[in-house]
Parts: sequence; C-alpha cells; structure tokens
Amino acid sequence: MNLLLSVEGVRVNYRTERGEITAVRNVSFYVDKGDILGIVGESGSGKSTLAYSVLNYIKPPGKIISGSVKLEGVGDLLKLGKEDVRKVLWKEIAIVPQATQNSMNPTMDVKDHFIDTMAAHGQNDKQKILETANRLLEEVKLDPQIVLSAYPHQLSGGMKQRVLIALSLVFEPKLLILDEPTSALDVVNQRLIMDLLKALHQKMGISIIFITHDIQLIKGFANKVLILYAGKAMELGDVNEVWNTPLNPYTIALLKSIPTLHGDVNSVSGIPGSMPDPYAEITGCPFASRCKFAKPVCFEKDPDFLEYKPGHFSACHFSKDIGDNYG
Amino acid sequence: MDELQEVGIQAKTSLLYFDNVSVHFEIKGMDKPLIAVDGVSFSMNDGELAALVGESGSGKSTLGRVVVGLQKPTSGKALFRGKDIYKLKGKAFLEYRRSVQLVHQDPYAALNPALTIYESLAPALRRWNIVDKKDTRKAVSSMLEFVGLRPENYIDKYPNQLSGGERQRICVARALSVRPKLVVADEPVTMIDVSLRLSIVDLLLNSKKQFGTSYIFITHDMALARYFLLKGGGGKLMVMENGKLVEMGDVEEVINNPKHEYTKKLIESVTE
Amino acid sequence: MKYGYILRRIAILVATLYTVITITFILVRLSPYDPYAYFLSQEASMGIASPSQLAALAEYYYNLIPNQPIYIQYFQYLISVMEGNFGHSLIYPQMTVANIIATRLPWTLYIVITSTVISFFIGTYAGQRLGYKRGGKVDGSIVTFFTVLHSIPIYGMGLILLFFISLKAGLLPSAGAYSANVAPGPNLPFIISVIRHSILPISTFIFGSVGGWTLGMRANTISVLGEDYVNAAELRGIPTSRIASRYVGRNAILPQFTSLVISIGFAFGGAVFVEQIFTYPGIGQMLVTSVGDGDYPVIMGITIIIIAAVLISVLVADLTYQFLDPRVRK
Amino acid sequence: MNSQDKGVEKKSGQKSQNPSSFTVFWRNKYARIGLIITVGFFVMGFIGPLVYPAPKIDLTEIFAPPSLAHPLGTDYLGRDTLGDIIYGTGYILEVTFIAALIGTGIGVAIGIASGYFRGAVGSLLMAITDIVLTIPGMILILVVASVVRSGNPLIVAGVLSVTAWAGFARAIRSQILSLRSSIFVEEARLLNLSSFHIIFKELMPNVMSYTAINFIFSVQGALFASVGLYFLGVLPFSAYNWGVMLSEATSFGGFLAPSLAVYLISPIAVITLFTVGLIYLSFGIDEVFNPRTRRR
Repeated sequence: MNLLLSVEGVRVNYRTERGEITAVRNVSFYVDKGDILGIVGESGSGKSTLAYSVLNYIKPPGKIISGSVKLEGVGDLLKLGKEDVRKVLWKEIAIVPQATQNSMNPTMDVKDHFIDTMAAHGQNDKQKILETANRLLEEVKLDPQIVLSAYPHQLSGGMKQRVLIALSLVFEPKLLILDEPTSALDVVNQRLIMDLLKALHQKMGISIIFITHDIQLIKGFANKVLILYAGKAMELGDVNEVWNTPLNPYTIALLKSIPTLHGDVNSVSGIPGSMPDPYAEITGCPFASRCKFAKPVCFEKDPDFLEYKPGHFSACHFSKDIGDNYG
Repeated sequence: MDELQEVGIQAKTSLLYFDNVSVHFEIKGMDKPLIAVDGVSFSMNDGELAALVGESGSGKSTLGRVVVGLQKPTSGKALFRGKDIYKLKGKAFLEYRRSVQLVHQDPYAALNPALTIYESLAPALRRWNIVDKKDTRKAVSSMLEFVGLRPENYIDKYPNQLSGGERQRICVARALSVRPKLVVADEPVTMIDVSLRLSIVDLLLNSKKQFGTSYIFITHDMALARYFLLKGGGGKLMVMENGKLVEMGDVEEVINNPKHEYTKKLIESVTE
Repeated sequence: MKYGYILRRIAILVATLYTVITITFILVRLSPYDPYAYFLSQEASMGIASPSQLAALAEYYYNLIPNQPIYIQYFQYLISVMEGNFGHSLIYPQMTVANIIATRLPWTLYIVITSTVISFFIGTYAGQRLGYKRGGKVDGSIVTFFTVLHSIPIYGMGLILLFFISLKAGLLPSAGAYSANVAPGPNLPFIISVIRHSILPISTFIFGSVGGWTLGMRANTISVLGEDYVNAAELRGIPTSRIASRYVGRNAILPQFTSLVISIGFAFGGAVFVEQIFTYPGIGQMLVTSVGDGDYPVIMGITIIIIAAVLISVLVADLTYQFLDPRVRK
Repeated sequence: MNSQDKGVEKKSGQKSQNPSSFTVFWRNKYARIGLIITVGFFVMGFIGPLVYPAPKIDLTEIFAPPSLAHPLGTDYLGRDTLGDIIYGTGYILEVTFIAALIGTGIGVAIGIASGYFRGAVGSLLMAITDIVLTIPGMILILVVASVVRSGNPLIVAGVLSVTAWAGFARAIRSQILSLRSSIFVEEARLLNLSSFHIIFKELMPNVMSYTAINFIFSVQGALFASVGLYFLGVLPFSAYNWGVMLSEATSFGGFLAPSLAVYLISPIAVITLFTVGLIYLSFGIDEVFNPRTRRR
C-alpha cells in the first residue's frame, strides 16, 4: 500500500467564555508516500488546528471531539497516550510550527537544540549528533561553523526557519508538516525556502504537508491540495485537476480572486462578504451566504465531502453539475 | 525660483516630480552606506495611477516614504507641485501634508489599539476643519459607508474586534478622509486574505473614479499591479531592483514586451 | 560582554553615590532645618565661646568648619567622605562614625544576605510549581495565601513573630545578636547563640518577601509556558522534565534576577524595621537610634554606606545577569 | 498555542456588544472584592468618625479585652482600639493618595517627556531617573523625614514620593519609546495631528492601564512607608494614627498585657486588608484596560 496517513472525520472544538466554537468540522483527507499535500485556507479556516490535531497536540481550551488519524506502522494517533505520542513526534512526524521567529529557546544555542532533540529520542552520542547537525545545516545552505554556536537572536528570520527545517530532518521522519513556513519571510527568503524544500523532497523522498493561506504557493510545489473553509474541507484532489476543473464553488471563487498576468481584469474579483461568525450556529453549508450558486438546500443541509472523480473530493450539493459544466 | 528654472516646465506642472533621488543609510559597523534608493527619476500628474513593483529589499517602500515626506533623500530633487518637499514651510507644507497620504501594509499596527474607530478617524477631520464639529460623527459614518462597512456595526468598536480586511478598510477611510490628491499604498493587501484582496484594491480605485485621487501602488506581485492599473483605466508600471528603476512604461507594454532582464525574471516567476 | 555597558553602570554608580553625598550635605547644611546651625548654636549656648574651639568641634563632628563659604564647606565634606572620614558621633563623642559602621554593618549584611538568598530560592521554586498548576483550585487558594502574606508590612510581620514566638511562647530570644553569657569568637556556643538570635529577624525577612518572589515566578512561568518555543519543544518530543528545567525554568528565572537587583535596596530598607523590632545591633537599628537622637553625623555616614552597599550589590547582580542571558551578552 | 487559535480569535466578538468598562470590571471576582474593600476604607475614613464615638481616655479600662462596648478592646490609656483605627483612616487615605498622585504624576510626566522628546532633555531626565532608581527609597525617606519632622499630610506625601516615581518613569519611557515609533503614530503625523494630540490622545490611552495600576501600587507603597515612619517614631506623635498605635504597642509595657494581641494585630490587619483590596483592585483594572481581555 502507498497510503501513509489517513485522517477521518476529525472535529475540534474550542471552549470560550461565549460558548463552544468549532474550529475543524469533520475533516477527512489522506497522504500517500511521497506526496506533497498543500492545505490551503484563509484566516479562520482552521488549517493550523487541523495540522496540530494530526499530531494529537491540541491544548485546552481546544479539544478533539471525534475522528481518527492513522499513520502507517503506528496506528491511530488519537488513541495513543501522551508518552506514546511523544515518542512518535519528530521521529515519525515532524512539524515546523508557524511562528518560527520565536520557536527556539532564546537561552540555548543551535547546537543545544540539536543535542536536546536527538537525546529526547535516545541518541546520546555527541559526535554523531554534531555530524548530523553539520550535514543537515549544509543541506539547508547554512554554515555550520557559524550557526551551531549562534543563539536564536543572532539569526535572521530566514536563517531560523532553515535551522528549524534542518532540525526537523534529524530522524528523517516519514512525514514533515510545515505550518506557513514562508509567511513571516520576505519574497527572497520565501523563494529560497521553497526551492530548498523541493530539493529535500526529491533527495529524501519525504512526504510533506504544507499549510498556507496563499494558494499560489501550492501550484508548482504540491501534487495534491486540500481546501478548507470555516473549518470544513471543501475540496481535495490533484493540484492541476483542482486548478483546471474545480468542483467546489469556494475553490472557483478563490481561484477567481487571483489576478493573472494576461487574462481579462474584469473576469477576476474578490469574494464578497466575510467568514461566518464562529459563534453563530451554522446550519447548512458555511460558504452558502457568499456563494453565488447557493440554493435553498444549501442553507438547510451541510453537504457531505464526497469523491466525485477518482481521488477528487468535494463538499457541495452541486459538485456534480459543476463538474459536468466545467469538464 | 531658480530651482524651477533648472528642472523645467514639467516639474512645475506635475503633481510629483522626482529627479535623480537617492537615499543612503549609514549603518553602524559597516564602512559603506546601504543604498536603498539609487538615482530614481519619475513624475506623476493629477489623477494618474502608477504601480511600483519589485522584490522586498528593492527599495520600493523607502521610495514610497520619500514621497509621503517620511524619508529625506540623501541627494536629488523630490518636488511636489514644483516645490521641494523637504523645504516646504507654512501654508505650502500644510497643503502638501494634507494632499499626500499613506496606506500601510500592516493594518494590525496602523490603528491605535486603545482608540475606537471613531476616535481614530475623527481627529483628522477636526484638524483640517473638513466638517463642523457637530457633524463629525455623521462624516465618520459616511466614510465608513464609503469603504463598505456598516457604520453602526463598526464606529464604536476597537481595532482588536475587527478582522484584517476590516481594519485595512478603516485605514483606507482614514487616509481618504482628508481628501488627498495622492495616496501611496504600500503593499496594502499583502496581509489580507486572498479572497478579500481585490475588493480592497477596488475600493482604492473607487476613490480615483470619484475624487480623481492619484495612486502609487507598491507591490511585489506583478499580476496584482497589472490588475490595479488596468482596472483603474491604465497607468504606468515602474519596476525597481536594488534601488534603481530598471524599467518604466505603460503597463500592457511592459508586461507584454519587457525590455529589462529583471522584469522578464519577475514576469516568469508568476505562476498561472 | 559589552564593555560600554559596564562603564555605563559604573558611571551611574559613581554619579548616584555623588548625588547621595550631596543630598546628605544639603539636608544637613542647606535645608531650612539646618541641623548644623542648630548644633553650633547649642554648643555656643553651652559656653564654648572661642571661635577656634567651635571650629575644632565642628570639624571633629561634622567635617565642616563654620564661617567658611558654603562651597568650601561642601568640598571639605566631599573630600573627607572620600577619605572614609565621616566625623564623630554626637552621642558617643569618642567613637568615629566609621568605627560605628564597621562594628554594625556585618550583622546587617548577615541578616539581609541570608534571608534574601533563602527567600529567593523558596519563592522561585514554589512559583514554578504554582505556575504549572495555574487555574486549578489549589492554585487559587495558594495564590490568595501568598497575596495576603505579601500584603503584611515587614514591621507587622516582625511584631507578630516577636510577640507570639518570642514573648508569648518563649521559643527564641527577643533581642540582641547573641547572649551575654557566651564569649564572642569561633566557638560553638557563640555560633549557636548567634543563629538562635537571628532566626526571627531572618524569618521576618523571608515571610515578608517570599510572597513577592513566589507570585513573580508564578507569573513568569505562566508567561513562558505560553511561549512558542515551549510548544515547539513539546512538538519535538522533548520529555516534560527536560522542558520544565531547561526551557521553562531557565527562561522564567531570568526576570527574577532582575527583581533581585531591586529587592536588595528593599531589603536594606526593611533592615531598619526588623533590627529596630528585634533590637538587633545592625546598621539599620543604629540609623533609627541616631534619627531619634538627632545624631546627624552618624545618620549621614550610615546613609552613605548603606547606599554604597546597595549600589555595589546592584552592580554585582547586574553584571552576573549579563552572563546568564545570552541576549544581553553580545 | 498561539498560531493555532489565532484564526479563531481574530474574529471572535465581532458581533458582540461592547460591554461597559464597569461590567467587565465587575465580572472579575477579585476586582469586585478589591473595590468593596477600597470603598469600605473610604466609608470608614470619612463617614466613620461621624457615626462612631471618638475614643476617650478611661484609666479604668486599660488594655481591656474585646467586648460589646469595645469590639477590639482598648489601649494603654483605655481608649477604644476600633475608634483609634477608624479615626486614623482619614489621615492615612489622605497621605497615601496624595503621595501616589505626586509619584505617579511625576513618573508619567518624566516618562513621557524623556520618551517622546529625545535629545539632550530626554537624556538628562533619564540619567536623573537612573540615579534615583538605584537609591534605596526607604533609607532616603527615613533620612529626609528625620530632617523635616512634620506630620502635615502634604509634606509627608512629598517625602514619600522622593524616589517612588523613578521606576515608573522608566517603565513609561520604554513604552513611549516603542509607541512613538509605531505605525499608528506615524500615521497621525501624516495627518499632521499635533504633538499635543499625539501625546494625549494617541500615547496616553496606551499607558493608562499601566498608570492606573502603578497608582494603586504607589498607594500601597506609601501606606507601608508612612505607617512605618510613625512606627519608628521618626514623624511626630499624633493621636489616631495606625503607625503610632504600633509604636505604642511595643512601648509603654504593653507587650506584657494579656490582651495586647488584639491591640497589636488590629492595625496590622487593617493595613493588610487594605493592601489585599488594592492588589485585587489592580487585577480588575488590568482586565478593563487590557485590550486582549476587553474583547471577551
């Protein structure tokens, strides 16, 4: 089997003073070996929460209500105890968190970060650790001589991001999750990181989940894409297929809101309205109020996430019609 | 004034006239100054649109700051209606100060977190006597309406109760409230959700249509710059690299027939 | 370490000391209350008529010669203070102020340093534990307990301990630094007596300051627990115990060291009350006695020395901090 | 985790009503207790003397235990302890609040001036602040008080403020320094709003919560210090004074009297209660002013 990770019906709620809000609504997706899956969503879409629930790492007031996350060779991560999850973290799945500017201990140098991380999983041979660190830092185009003894505040944002990517590879995990790895960086560093990741993926064959708000970053990088809206999975499929023949009105509207270099400027436009109030009870489809295809049924019944073409899923009552018209 | 004679008639009639403007930053511990803007020349007329495109670090934000009066150039001439921006005094300075405004990239930092939307918008109206004191609230309301926000839902809110897109609309309203002639929009939608970006760009273009506001639209995104200019009825695209303007011309012309290597590179890097 | 930073700290120390010396001079000589003029008139009224005798007395006690222009008096005073000459006590004319300070300062240092160290460690430990248990029922009542403890003024704490432990229960001595019936020196009975006499003053200090340390460390711990690098470490699978010590503990303690600097000044202020309550022969008690007696040469000398001691401890703490936090090191 | 719930948080409360500041304040349990205690002390200080009889010397009732006539017993002259406390409250409130006003006022003024106006004036103000900051306050207060020797509330408050402002001025300065280079201040400059507007309308609201909390802690500091000075006998004796009560508890042979415990503990207890009230009050103020909590 080629299947590496399968996520079924994950639901995450947050308890706030004003009541419960649902951050992730019964999301399902899967990752094959060697995949680069892009998870795309705007602010409030629950994309980070989804990534952390894959690691069974949701802190109160958040709570995983239901679902399963099965990793090949490990089983359902959501059923594991805290200590068992700890052993899986970084060895099997590594995550580079979003706020990398502050993701390193300010009182530890880079070398200590490598030593601590590898010692946590039983690797105590300092010589070996340093060898690994040297090799990986070179891999991400950093000079180990300088970087290993540097403290986080002495590194630029782009350098910190690369250190963390190097750190995430120490055990060559099966799956690497990157949460908005470029959003805090300028364009130059963004491109550098993307090229780096592409090279690492080719060289190590590592599977990647790439979370971003910028759908344009996905094109030409990922092979599969999952599109989230208000905590709900709207569409999942091969990147080119989703791009060329989207099955979901939200995807269509999202792609239409991106200007191009040669097309007619009047054929693109933003999506009117805004994300639904997280505190409001949503009946029906969360996108219905902004959707130009919306019919009465959309406000009454939440559409299921169904496979319309092989490997191409969508959550919309009219995906079939859309598919017929577009295709 | 001999300054005017030197630069000729175009300088006098232009809204904005930059001649060989450079900005150098002295950095401690470095022997050479950092050249942020390097000999830039261009001009803008009333009601004209321009887009300034380049990667981060190309100096486009610094150039924008020279235009709005926040960064004195090291050398060169930066003229507003024929007069040196950094030598303006008295009434002429006030006229300039009101005529040129900035919309900043980060709508989270551009609003005072301790003030309500009304408290953020009203002082400028009062400062410039744009409306009578008793009409201030009404005027703020109509500005909110102009930027597509229902006044009763927003006027007494604090910024932290609003989303990024809503905040940026407020910032646009504030910049437009003093009825400027020229607005420098520095990456105004970079921090906004993709699906909301174009509606904010359209908002800027609305004010061009209604009041004839000129814009310098700064962005790293070539396709977005094109959208802005074409949707607004055309304008010039300026491409900046390492502090220099490497290419400038009508937007369609530059995109379809780029002359400079760097422009070609930028165009190629756009995924479609 | 930053060279300029050390120089700046030392410059501030010198400037502060100079300011304090000047303030004491102004208070004694230029304020509307002018105790020095009062002293001269008292001496004159007691029959010492000869101006030269009066001048000799004035110099003996105050380091100031009357009838000189004020700026000459000021420079004389500055120079003698820098020479370590603080004049003589008005109450014990045979004692130099420097002498009095030398016999009393060690007792104060002993009490202040011991209690600050103990209180710092207890509070820091308890605060970290509480930080981890934040939000729970236990946390709430313990925080209330420490808030109340923190709200008792140090003299209130001292009086309560003196009254209940010493006077009512008779468990520990109520006054002095050691019993009259032991011979001072490196012998066991003396050491035991010194310790017994210091337990209550030291406890007063600890009870008075441990609440602040605990609440401070609790707040630091909670804020560090919310930092991204703690989450990032958890995500790397680093064991909880290691995170608690190297990630949370280390970073939460750093601000405590900054507070240590401020607390040193507070501790010397507190010594005034604690030594007065337990009639402990330290410099604070001497200061209060001198204030009561109007013994201005002693007041001036003690003030300058206490503040110098505080300044030096602050400098040491400050420079130590430079080694602990890599962010300020380079 | 920060990044996790950012999206959820950003929009929360969007359609909520703005609860009034007092509602937010009153919802906090600690704030409620703190406010009740503080108001209680004001009532005791200013209304108490109107309804409670003034303590009178009664040599037949020396160190009487608590009773109906004397709820907290009596002192070495047979005066009612509760009366002593009540009649002493007004003076304490006066001294501590004036001291906090002076200290906070100087602190805000110097902090803002040295943060906003850079250059020679700012540097000089900061150098002075740094010097005052390292002087241990209590010692200097003691020495100044010993020379001044006045019980006038204004003068005592002035003495207590000698060093109290410095730490606060420094904190305000660093906040102003970061605020003045913030983008929203730059925007105000672009709209040509005056320095007056920027200082009082843009910057001040951002340091208000810190100022209010500092005011409360200054009241507490002045409370400890002023009572302490009277306890040490540095300030002149006066009737109805908590510090004098403490001082008298230790002298006049009172330590041997069996009912001394109540007499000794009473002033300590009111000081502690007042301080707890102030600390709790500060929790509530933090909640009202802090934009992160205000949203909820």
